[in-house]
Amino acid sequence: MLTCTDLTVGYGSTPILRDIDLHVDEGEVVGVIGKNGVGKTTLMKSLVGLLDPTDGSIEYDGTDITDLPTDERAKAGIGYIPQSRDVFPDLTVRQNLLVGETVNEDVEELLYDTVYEYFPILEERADQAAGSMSGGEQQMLAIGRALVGNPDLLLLDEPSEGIQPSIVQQIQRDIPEISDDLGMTVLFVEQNLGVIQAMSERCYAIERGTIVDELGSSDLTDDTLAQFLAV
Amino acid sequence: MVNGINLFFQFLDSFGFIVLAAIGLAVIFGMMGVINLAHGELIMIGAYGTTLVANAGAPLVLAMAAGVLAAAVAGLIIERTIVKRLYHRPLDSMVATWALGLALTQVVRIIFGNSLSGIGLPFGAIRFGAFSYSMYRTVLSVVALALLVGAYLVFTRTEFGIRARATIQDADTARAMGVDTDRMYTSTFVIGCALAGLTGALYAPALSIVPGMGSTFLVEAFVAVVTGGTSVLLGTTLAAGVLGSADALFTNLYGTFIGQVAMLILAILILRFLPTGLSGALEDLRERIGGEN
Amino acid sequence: MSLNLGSTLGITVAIPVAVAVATVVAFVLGYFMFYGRVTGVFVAIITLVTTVVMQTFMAQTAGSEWAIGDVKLGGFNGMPGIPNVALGVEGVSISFRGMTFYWLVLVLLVVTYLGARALVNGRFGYAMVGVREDEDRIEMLGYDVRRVKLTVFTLGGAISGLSGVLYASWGNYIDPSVFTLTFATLPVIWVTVGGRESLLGAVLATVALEWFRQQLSITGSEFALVVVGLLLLFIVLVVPDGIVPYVHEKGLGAYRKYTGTDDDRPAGTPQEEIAE
Amino acid sequence: MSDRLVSRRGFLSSSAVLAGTALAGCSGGSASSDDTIKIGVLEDRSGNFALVGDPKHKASMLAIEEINNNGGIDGKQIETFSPDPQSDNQRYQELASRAIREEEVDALWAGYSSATREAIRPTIDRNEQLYFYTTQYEGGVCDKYTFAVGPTARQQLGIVLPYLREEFGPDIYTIAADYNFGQLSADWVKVLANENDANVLGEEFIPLSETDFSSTINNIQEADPDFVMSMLVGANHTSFYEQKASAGLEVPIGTSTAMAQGYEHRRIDPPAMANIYAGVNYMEEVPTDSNTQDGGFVDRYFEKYPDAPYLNEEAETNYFSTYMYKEAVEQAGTVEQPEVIDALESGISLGSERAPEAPEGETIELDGATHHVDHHMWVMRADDQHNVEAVENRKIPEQFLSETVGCDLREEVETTQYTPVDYFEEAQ
Repeated sequence: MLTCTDLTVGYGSTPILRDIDLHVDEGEVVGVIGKNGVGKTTLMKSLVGLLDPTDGSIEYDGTDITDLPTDERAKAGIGYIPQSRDVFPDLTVRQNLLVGETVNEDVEELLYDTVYEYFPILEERADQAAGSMSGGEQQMLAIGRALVGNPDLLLLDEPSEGIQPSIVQQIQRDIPEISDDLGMTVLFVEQNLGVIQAMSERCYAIERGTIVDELGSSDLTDDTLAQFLAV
Repeated sequence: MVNGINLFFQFLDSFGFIVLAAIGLAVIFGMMGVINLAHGELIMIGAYGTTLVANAGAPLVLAMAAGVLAAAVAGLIIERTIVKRLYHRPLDSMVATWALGLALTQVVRIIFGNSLSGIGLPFGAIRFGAFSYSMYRTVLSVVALALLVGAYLVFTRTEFGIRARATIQDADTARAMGVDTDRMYTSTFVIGCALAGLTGALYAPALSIVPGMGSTFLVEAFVAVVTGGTSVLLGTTLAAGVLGSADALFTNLYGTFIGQVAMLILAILILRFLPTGLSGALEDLRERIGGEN
Repeated sequence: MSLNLGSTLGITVAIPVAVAVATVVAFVLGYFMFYGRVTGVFVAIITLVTTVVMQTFMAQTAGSEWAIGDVKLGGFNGMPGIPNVALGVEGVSISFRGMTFYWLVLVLLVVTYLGARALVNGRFGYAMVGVREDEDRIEMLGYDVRRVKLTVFTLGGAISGLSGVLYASWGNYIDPSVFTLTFATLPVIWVTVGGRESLLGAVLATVALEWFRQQLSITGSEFALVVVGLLLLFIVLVVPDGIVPYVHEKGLGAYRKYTGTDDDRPAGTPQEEIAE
Repeated sequence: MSDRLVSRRGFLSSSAVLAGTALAGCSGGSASSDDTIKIGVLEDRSGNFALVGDPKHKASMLAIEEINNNGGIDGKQIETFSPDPQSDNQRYQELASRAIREEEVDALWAGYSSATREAIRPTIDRNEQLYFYTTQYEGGVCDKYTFAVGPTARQQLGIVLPYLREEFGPDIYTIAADYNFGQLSADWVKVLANENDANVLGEEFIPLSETDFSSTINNIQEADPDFVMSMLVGANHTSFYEQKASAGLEVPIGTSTAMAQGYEHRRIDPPAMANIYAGVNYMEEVPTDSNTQDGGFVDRYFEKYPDAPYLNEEAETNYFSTYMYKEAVEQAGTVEQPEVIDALESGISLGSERAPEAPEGETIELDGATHHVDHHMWVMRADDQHNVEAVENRKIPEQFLSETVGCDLREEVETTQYTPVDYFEEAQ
């Protein structure tokens, strides 16, 4: 589904990511773990095309998308949930979801029903300005916005960051379920141990801009993970 | 002495003029953060298009459509070749559009000479007792209001408008949602230019058609955009209402000069005491009232 | 300003007074804007609007009721008979005209340039660069962004006031066209062309552009304004940082290549960015 | 940056000499070689005033070409220095300075607006440069080096106001551009109303930037005058005529500004200019032989400039003043400016045996004392098809400086502009 080969990204001459090799199969839920500042968000941004790699390639669904513009990647079926949610604050909830409709242009049916089923609050608050909702609600909206277009691949950037625990619980329960239901592939970056354990089938550990280890589902113990995370 | 009917018609005139002067500029500035100093020249292009086509014998409405089209095409070319490269450099975009306006005015002068023969004002007059008013200019204020409502609906009710606003608020995220933000910018800029063209088209029968005619609109346009504040369309409406009232009232009482001065002084006061402009102040007020309930 | 004070001593006194008036006006306007938390392009628009308001007002002052002392403001026709710049007291004085005026302006330019350069290279220069690069961060470092901006703006007003004195006495005349949009935009153009972050660039670009514009107008060609417009567009699009930094960089690059030395200074130190 | 910058007329202010500044100056002799005469023509061909400035430039060029083709002035061909000041006063200041110091022109024609004239007059006076200002203007400039040869407000209003007073009645409403020209013209309306037993019911000054005249139209309707005097100026104010027509205001309008300069009757759709009476010394339609006959002024102008839109009032002034200069140089026998000024002050008239007729009338005279021209004035009326006909004409001398002020530049060197406020009670 998604393959990165020798991916190198940087500002100026200092690379932030070096030689990233990574692979996600269709239907998998894969995590990328690491401490603050190791390059997790940079990885996500280069996968959606907001940052241009200086070297290496990204292959998605059998085609090379390294040079594809961001919006074309979305239309090809990559849904993205940015790190700090980044909902459009002055648009209403409903309008935010509408913007997400352009994700995955191959899909005929939009997933409003599914979104409202998992996150009923989005239907209740349809006409509220997104900027006036709480962090957790905004996270649900960001997820809903990426979901309505029924993407084939969902990229999640630290879904648990700055959100009340009950909603984190809900998200870590819902995402794998949605992935199962829809056959959706998920790649997420995270440093919350609980979320990683709850969601990943396997994960990559990243340190100072490069992948240092790959952990199977049996390796996701507190002790193993702790060496890669700031716990 | 204040005559109520006179005052009303003068207010309509003022309101229409301010709205039409500002709306194209407001859309481009408010949605894209670009200060388009070639705004006046786009108005001029709209007026020239209209006048040339009308002088060739076409009906006025068709001529106006041609004027709008001319400005829109000019806008498209300007966006693709110049403004596109300057989205992250607002000051440079000011310099570039100023330079463009300078060149455009002179190019039009070289091609079409120092003036075009005008087209008469249609519709005739409305009479109340000893007083009469140009029907056409009264119609313009209605058109201005309709434009505001139309633009409001486009930017809040249509998919295009919502995507355009999403692009303005967070271009990266919008792009990641599959929005072709380049096209949104282009479309928004072209719409702004088309609106400027429409202003030129509508005022073509009422003004002298000369290459520098666009500058007539600049003061009102900028003052309205600045005092209107963050929320573009609401801001333009409020600014035109408030400034138009001041202009009409003081013009009526003390003459045109005092009318203009009153309008400008009011604008300065608004800027000082309402840093977010009229629309920002209204939103704050609404929030405060909402908060108490 | 200097018209009311006819004597040489009067003119000598009028110059600092005129500069002070400009400084105070800049201070008040700056205070309104920066302490009203006006930011970004709104500052640009407000200054533009201010100048246009001044133009509208001054152009209407044709009536005899508009006068300061015995001097009529003169409306659109402006104020003729502005005396030459003169220094000294009655009997012992210098009046500047023709070449002497030229030398006076040149000396003032050099002094202003050196002063500005000293300023940007000093501690305050770092604060200014900080404000330009990242307001939030410099604020967290304990600088008062509003005060830095207001100081710079007021200083700019003072320098503008001086140039206004020189301009008016150069032509012995001043009229409201100095408040037009064109007049207000020109300095922005000069600075953009020269390089916004370069003091020397601003000076060189001003001289070069004005010379070029004047030459074009002497040709009497109808294409003069088109050429000026297209030239500016070209510069903004192709040399975004301005010509002087561009040439400097290219020149430096060529020099380094030639001598084989590497640039090991960190890029973007304040002195280099502002004061080249 | 050496001697070249300082002209032979380089006039050093006394204090500069006091300062001991060594300026090489007063070299004497003209830069143009002895067998040519150099004339500076600074007229706007771009910018705001191009509409009125361009015909001025063209007419100067026509006169110069004619003179050169007929053997020049005393056998000398005329060279020109004719940049485009782009309607920009700063540009005018630079170019006037350059014309005087570097080009060393023997005579200078420059500028449309009063503001431009005032901007360059300090430079003119300092360098004692012979200068022709050819626009119709508010009047009152008494300046040793300036020949303000266009008609003054008093001359223009002086023909049209009495005519309208007779035709329509005594009640006048004045609308004027809110700057010096408009204010002073409005003062002249009051003076002339007083002289002609008429009353000014009201007056209104309108900013040059204004394009909305609805309140003005209402004010006129409220005052209900017998006729309106309009001294509106510029492209923005042109919309008044369209708007008053559209609002159905049908009162007769007298003007010193519309039609003759910016040819509104050709540019605006009829019948907006119907019943407008212009007091002018010239417009293309003036029915004199030298103007309209075959091979007359109009023919010659459009033969040289077939695409020109109109031949306006100022163009004629540029044209005949070039001939006046020719007369003066030939009379003086030199291009040295003090001598030429003396010759001009001796009273040059066109239409005498040696000179051609002036297109505005058979003979016109330059008044040596005031440097103004006793013009042949016309009242021109537009009908509802915008055809223009002459309804009145007579010779009107410059009166203000000669009779009221008593300016005599042959006796006393001055560089003053006088205003009616100081001389007429009713203007205050």
